[in-house]
Amino acid sequence: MSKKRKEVVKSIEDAVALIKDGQTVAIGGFGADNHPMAIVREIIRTGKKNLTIVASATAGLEIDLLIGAGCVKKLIAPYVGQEMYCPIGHNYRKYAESGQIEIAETSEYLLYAGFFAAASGQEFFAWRGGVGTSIPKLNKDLVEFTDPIGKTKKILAVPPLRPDWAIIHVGWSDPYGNGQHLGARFGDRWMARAANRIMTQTERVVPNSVIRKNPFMTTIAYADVVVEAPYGGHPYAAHGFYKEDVDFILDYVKCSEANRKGDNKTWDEYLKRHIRDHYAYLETVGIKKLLSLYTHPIVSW
Amino acid sequence: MSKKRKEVVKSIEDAVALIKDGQTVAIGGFGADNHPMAIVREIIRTGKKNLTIVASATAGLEIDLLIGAGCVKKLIAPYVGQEMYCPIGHNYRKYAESGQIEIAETSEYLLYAGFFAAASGQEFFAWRGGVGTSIPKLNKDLVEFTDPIGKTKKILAVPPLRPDWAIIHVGWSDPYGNGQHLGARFGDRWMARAANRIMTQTERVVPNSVIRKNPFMTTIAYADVVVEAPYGGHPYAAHGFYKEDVDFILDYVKCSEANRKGDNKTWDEYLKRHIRDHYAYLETVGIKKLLSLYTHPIVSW
Amino acid sequence: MSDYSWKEMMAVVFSREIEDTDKITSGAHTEIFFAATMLAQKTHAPNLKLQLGGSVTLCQVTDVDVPELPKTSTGYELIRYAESVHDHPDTYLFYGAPGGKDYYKNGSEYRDVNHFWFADKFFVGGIQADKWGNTNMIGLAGKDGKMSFRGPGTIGINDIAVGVRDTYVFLTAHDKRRLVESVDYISHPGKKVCRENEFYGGGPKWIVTPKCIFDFDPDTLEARLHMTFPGVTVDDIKANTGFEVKTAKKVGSVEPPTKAELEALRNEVDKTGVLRH
Amino acid sequence: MSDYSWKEMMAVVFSREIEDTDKITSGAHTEIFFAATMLAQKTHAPNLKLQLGGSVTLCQVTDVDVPELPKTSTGYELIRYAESVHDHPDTYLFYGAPGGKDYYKNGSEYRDVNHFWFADKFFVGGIQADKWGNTNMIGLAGKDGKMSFRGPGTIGINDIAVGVRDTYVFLTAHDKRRLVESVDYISHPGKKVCRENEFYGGGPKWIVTPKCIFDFDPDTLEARLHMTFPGVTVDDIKANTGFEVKTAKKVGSVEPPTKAELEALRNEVDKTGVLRH
Repeated sequence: MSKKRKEVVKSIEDAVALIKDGQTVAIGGFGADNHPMAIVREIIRTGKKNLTIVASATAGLEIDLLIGAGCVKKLIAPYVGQEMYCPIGHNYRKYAESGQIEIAETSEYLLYAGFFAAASGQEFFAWRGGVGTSIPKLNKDLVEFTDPIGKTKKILAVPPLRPDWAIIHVGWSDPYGNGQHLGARFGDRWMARAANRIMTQTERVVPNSVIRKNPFMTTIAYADVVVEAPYGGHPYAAHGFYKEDVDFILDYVKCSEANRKGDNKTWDEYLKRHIRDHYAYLETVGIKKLLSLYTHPIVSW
Repeated sequence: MSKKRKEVVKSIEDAVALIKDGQTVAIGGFGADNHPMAIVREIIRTGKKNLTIVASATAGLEIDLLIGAGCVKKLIAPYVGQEMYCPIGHNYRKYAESGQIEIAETSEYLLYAGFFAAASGQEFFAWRGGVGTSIPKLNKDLVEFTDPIGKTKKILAVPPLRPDWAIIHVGWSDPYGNGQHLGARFGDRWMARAANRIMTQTERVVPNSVIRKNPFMTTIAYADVVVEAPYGGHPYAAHGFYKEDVDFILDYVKCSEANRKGDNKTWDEYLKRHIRDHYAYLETVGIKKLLSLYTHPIVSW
Repeated sequence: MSDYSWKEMMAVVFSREIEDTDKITSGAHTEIFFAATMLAQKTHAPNLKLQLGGSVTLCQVTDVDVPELPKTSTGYELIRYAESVHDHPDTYLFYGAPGGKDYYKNGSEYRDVNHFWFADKFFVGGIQADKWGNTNMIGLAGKDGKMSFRGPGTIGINDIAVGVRDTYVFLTAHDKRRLVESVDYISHPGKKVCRENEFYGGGPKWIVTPKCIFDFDPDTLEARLHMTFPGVTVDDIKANTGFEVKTAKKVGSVEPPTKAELEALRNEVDKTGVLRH
Repeated sequence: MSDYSWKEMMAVVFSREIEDTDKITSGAHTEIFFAATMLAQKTHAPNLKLQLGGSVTLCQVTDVDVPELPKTSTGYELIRYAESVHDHPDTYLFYGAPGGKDYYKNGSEYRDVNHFWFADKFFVGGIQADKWGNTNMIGLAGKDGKMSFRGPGTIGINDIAVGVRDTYVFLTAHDKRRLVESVDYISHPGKKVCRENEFYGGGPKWIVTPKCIFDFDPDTLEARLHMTFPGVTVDDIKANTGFEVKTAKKVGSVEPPTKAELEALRNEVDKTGVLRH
């Protein structure tokens, strides 16, 4: 054997350097869980600009943070907020209402439809959801046509949505890019299938033998880049490792609300305080707080 | 609590009595693995007629057996054979060439496309595979139309394929109809999603706590009917329990080939020998043979 | 209303709507919704097919202890109650009965084919709702095509509308800004739009506010006052609604939670009082 | 040809075609295909992304012992070699790189977008193939629209053709019944049909028979004799082919398996000699 398998683990700096201004970047996770926050912060820290951001079906405030940090030109997101902590993201409101970001109105399945079309090499995905709503008026990529079989019903042709990068949080990954979620997968697999390249942020890099123990639990195969970032999901939960940091999220909500209301200073200080390299960021949270977020495993194999 | 959860385990006789002549019945598994053979044999034993059979993406000879036993009016199958043991099913050839069964020409993904349309309540699924082939000429359910976005490419509209029953082999199931495959799932989940009712044939009924141990491994949720049939996959393999019985399969190939060539007697004797109630069938195989098929677990959780 | 909160009342009222044969997928107002559905499984609907959470987490708590009512739709602890977990996109083609058919319905032991493939019931939120039951999560129209108020987004309500039997529109306040003649944007189509587009889904069954419940006239498909919550007058409702309030033949009053219902809620589902605050 | 079987030769020849950057999904003639791909991983393509089996079983045997070459595409024992297993339908939207893109191609460390979403290479069987590379798995046309010979069925070749870079058509015998002017039915479209329909997939790269390998004229898109197998003459091929045999400028001869190749095959992949019989 002359050649060996290629290992794809990189430092967070080297990994994020691969993402270029103007690219389309999809951010995995869902709600308050499994967002690749260390990579999101590194994107902000390195000043990426003019990104088109594709959010998960129910984004949390990771998208709001990217918007508030000035990285986003266009947003494709069915929802931006944090459920009861913050029904609508404040920076999202601020930038949307002022027209500073372009928004392609979408929905959960219109998003998945685009992912599906991209992953399966089709010209479009046919879907009825959105007919009879304002979404097609607010998203010119969607084309209405008539059911070719029944000849009466209106259908939307949803074109492929093919991000340059899908950035996905996994519980653990081997050095070759095979990752496993330890809890819910949400829409991460569909997002990853659609993208040209996958970057996983993993709580831990583990030996290949750990992955092979139950290959049915592998969710992301063949990631292009793997970044190890313990507590990289903070302030959000990482299923199987820790829960969300509610205090931290509420502080975010407060500072971003201030920004929406014109208090840039509070917001700028917030960014200055927390946008640091990963371990410096964790220092701002504090080890006691981090360790308090522990959740015991519910499923193991 | 006045009411309790409903348990859905039935005897094979009571279960198969629910299947009516003329219904559309999908048979799970793939190749030489995980076919619900005990139920297939009971369908034959009870003389079901005029069934429309929907095969898995790569059927084995379970479909050939149903055809040869005279149960099938119409067949929807991308392939009927047994790879190197029997490249083309003999009864399938016999009945197709004589026009005794109707065949809706299809393919792996045209089948899945129909399942997907049914499961997602859409009017059709748009798919390019099959354009440029003879399949649309041989299956009038497929309607060709032009990509409404790009305006040039030809697309097939695949209507919903909604079997009355999906009959699926699982490794184990709880009494409430939550089943888990212990090995490959093939197309079973998509088939089950599309059907109006699910009947699982399970190697073993296990307590609900076994299912809850790893709910990510649950493949069929909420089956309508569960039939416990140990060695119910014979002569095919049941992943996690036993491998295929090659001698038995080769004997089937020989007898069905005789039938194709006009030797009904050999075939009728074959049916008489093996179409019995489940435990009487297992006696014809013999306990020594059955036990010789053991495979040790590769994945467990 | 001093001995129970509005959230507790809503959980109880919605729990009563749930039938043993239902399949339900979680929607807006997570904590109320989770409480209502878990309460139903524990009291009168042990066969309720229940998807909670953003990853097709099929939950069964009939015989399972719930130490604390889940507060988010995404938390890891939901897996504790799960018999099956899938991918979120599968909610549109997988949850519940395969394809989302009826279950033990229509007098037969086995469900008939129907097209409510998504679910039987679904909670919908909104920043506006109009007399047709059209609901808006997108925003309020401003000048030059901009929005003066950017809403949270439609999430999946448009997708769900095609195939859910009944939706329940929930508004957290009742005033003329929220209940309007015509919404600025449509996220969730009302009954009329659903029918015009031949959706299988029936559109909204109710619009629920802190003051009352609207249902829909089966002929005109317009909202009409169906029931008031305890202590609320029809005049109060008319004065605070941005469309002309038509009324059903007999406007009922929502029955407050009984002692037994509240006890079941608090002892079995919401032990720590998430809904009480 | 006495010291190796045709199957062994085919496994070796196809293994040589495989590049380290490929992603490959299993196709017809399971045992040859499995041997070729596993051999490639063990010799020169350790990064080959390999799906074997009917359930998106992503296999990596570079550093794994293979006690016996798998004989069917569906067996449980394939899981032994898997790092990831999915549902069979996912083969059309999941296998390999997400969406099936290039990998380490075109001089860049990261793959570029391309549309070969299914795979780079795929084996196709057939009961007939014609000069355009159209392949037939459906049957032979009889009278009154019936088939005089019912073929096995198209399996997924039509689906795959849309998005696979190159297919390799394999015929197990070389005669005028199989190699025809025009197939009775098309299962797998030839290069011309693929191009007319603007498929991303390039159609067949080769037609392989026990006598020779045809490739395709890049201008006319017609089959032409590319290489002969050891001991076969061009005249023999012409006499047994049902269409006019055109030839490439220089007709080569397939290099037989080297001693090293055979050793690697037999010692690392096919220890029990599945391909020798």
